[in-house]
Amino acid sequence: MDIPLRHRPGVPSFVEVSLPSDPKYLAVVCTMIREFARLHGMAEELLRKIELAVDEVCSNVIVHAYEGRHDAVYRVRCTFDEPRLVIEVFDRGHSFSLEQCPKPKLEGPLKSRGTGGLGIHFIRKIMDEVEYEGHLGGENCFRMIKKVA
Amino acid sequence: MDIPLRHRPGVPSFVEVSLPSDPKYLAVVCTMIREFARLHGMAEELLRKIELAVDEVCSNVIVHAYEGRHDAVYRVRCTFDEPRLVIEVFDRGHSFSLEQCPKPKLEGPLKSRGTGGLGIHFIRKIMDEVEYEGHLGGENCFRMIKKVA
Amino acid sequence: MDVRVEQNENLWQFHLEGRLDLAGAEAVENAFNPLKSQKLFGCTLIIDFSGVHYISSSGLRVIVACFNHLEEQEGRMILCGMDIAVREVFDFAGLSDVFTITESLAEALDLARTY
Amino acid sequence: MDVRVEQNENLWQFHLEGRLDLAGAEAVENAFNPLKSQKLFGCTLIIDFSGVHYISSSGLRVIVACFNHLEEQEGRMILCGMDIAVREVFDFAGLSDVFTITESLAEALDLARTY
Ligand SMILES: Nc1ncnc2c1ncn2[C@@H]1O[C@H](COP(=O)(O)OP(=O)(O)O)[C@@H](O)[C@H]1O
Ligand SMILES: Nc1ncnc2c1ncn2[C@@H]1O[C@H](COP(=O)(O)OP(=O)(O)O)[C@@H](O)[C@H]1O
Repeated sequence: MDIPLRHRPGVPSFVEVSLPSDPKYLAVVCTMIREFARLHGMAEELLRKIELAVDEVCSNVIVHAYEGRHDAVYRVRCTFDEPRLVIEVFDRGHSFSLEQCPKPKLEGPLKSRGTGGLGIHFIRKIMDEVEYEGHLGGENCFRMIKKVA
Repeated sequence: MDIPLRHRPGVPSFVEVSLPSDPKYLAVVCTMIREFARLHGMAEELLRKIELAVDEVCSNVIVHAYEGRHDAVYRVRCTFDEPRLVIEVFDRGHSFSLEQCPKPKLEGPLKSRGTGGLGIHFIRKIMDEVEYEGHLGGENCFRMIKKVA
Repeated sequence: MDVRVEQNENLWQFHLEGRLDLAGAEAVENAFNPLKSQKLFGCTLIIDFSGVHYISSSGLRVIVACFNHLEEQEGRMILCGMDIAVREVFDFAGLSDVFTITESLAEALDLARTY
Repeated sequence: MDVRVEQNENLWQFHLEGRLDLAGAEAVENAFNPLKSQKLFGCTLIIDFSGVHYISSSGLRVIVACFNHLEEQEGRMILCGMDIAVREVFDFAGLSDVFTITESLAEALDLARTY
């Protein structure tokens, strides 16, 4: 087993990646954030969840913020501020209101449930804190925090 | 098997990562570049070589450009400009002369070989083109290109 | 994402291999396309996840859409070969009780025969 | 990088597990530290790579330094358990003919007994 990285004062613990809004590259950013979290000693089960949360946020940037365009650029920054893993996703597309996202129906016959809404549901279920800052014309930021102590 | 990504005109094929000059994070950048190259259809044997070349350049940035400091930042950009995979590593530390790097001795008794010089040797062996631009006070750039057609 | 399709009378098998994320979901959606022009009454559709080790909500969405389409036409769907990571995401979404899920492809084929 | 050390009379075993990159090389160097204060005449040192699937020139450097130190003191080194990726890097560096390399740990132990 690797010895998990400890936070040493003064040494920044982060990684930041910019990439095109092409769905093909989701695997690249997910693989990277997973490796970063793994280095900080997180267990496989948690790594899977963190990967899912990152993927859901980035997929929303592609589909909603950039309306499916593949040639825009977004940025993912992951910081380990022990014991908090902070993940921020920045885009320059359409903003939205996180508070006004309706909760998905998770029970009853499938037909009655409607589609969508699962992404934000997963993110909220997995992470301890979720917030969003939309900026008209500037950069939007989706921030999520997982306490891993 | 995944269908390899083809270059579509107008869609940028790149990924760019910034990270601290802590050796622990070498695995993060290597894993990411490997996944990017894998997506573009490169075979396992080539992926291993590309990973090694990236690791050697980044290790040199940490050890030589930043003299072993862990809290500086460097940047790795990987672009697929079919059929060329271009990898650039940017740092703001000491620059050097790539041309004046002596070739390592690869034969004879170990004692007589001296240590060092293997990193640049590996990089030159693996990549098709290697160049370096040093800038006093600005950013240095180590660029390497692999033709993958 | 690679999808291998097998059809034998009214039994369809979709063998998925790769990440079922937004990119993978597009590929699977394309693979499901031929179903649109078929009468699916009495058909059984097996989706074999043994080559899938990651699924996101985009992946679930395309499976759910196909399931709804089948139900309308009175066809059936069986999911099989899920590993723990994939199963977890179905659980998260409250979908594990909605679908018919078997451990192995062999069990799915057995079950299809009894319909 | 995790290093498990076993010592039995004049046989030392170092079982490495993880990436032998610049970070891993630091860990291995630390694990080799106790050797510095030992008389290594007649000793055999086995380095077991079965848990290593990646090595860079930084990893080679620490192995070479240890080899040189052993030679000076008339000790021996055996490397074992390398996979193809690791072996390739030794080949690249022209080091495969310099070291005594066996496939498995069992073979390395057998060989150590014959010294
Ligand atoms: N990054 C984003 N930019 C713009 N709108 C977003 C973004 N993320 C989420 N949304 C909005 O929130 C809704 C719910 O998102 P989500 O739970 O992921 O479900 P889905 O994407 O399947 O609709 C989306 O339909 C969209 O309207
Ligand atoms: N990014 C860099 N910044 C400054 N100097 C460098 C850099 N990369 C290489 N060098 C110089 O080139 C030499 C050869 O590098 P390399 O072949 O990797 O061997 P080693 O790092 O083992 O000495 C180094 O010793 C160093 O002097």
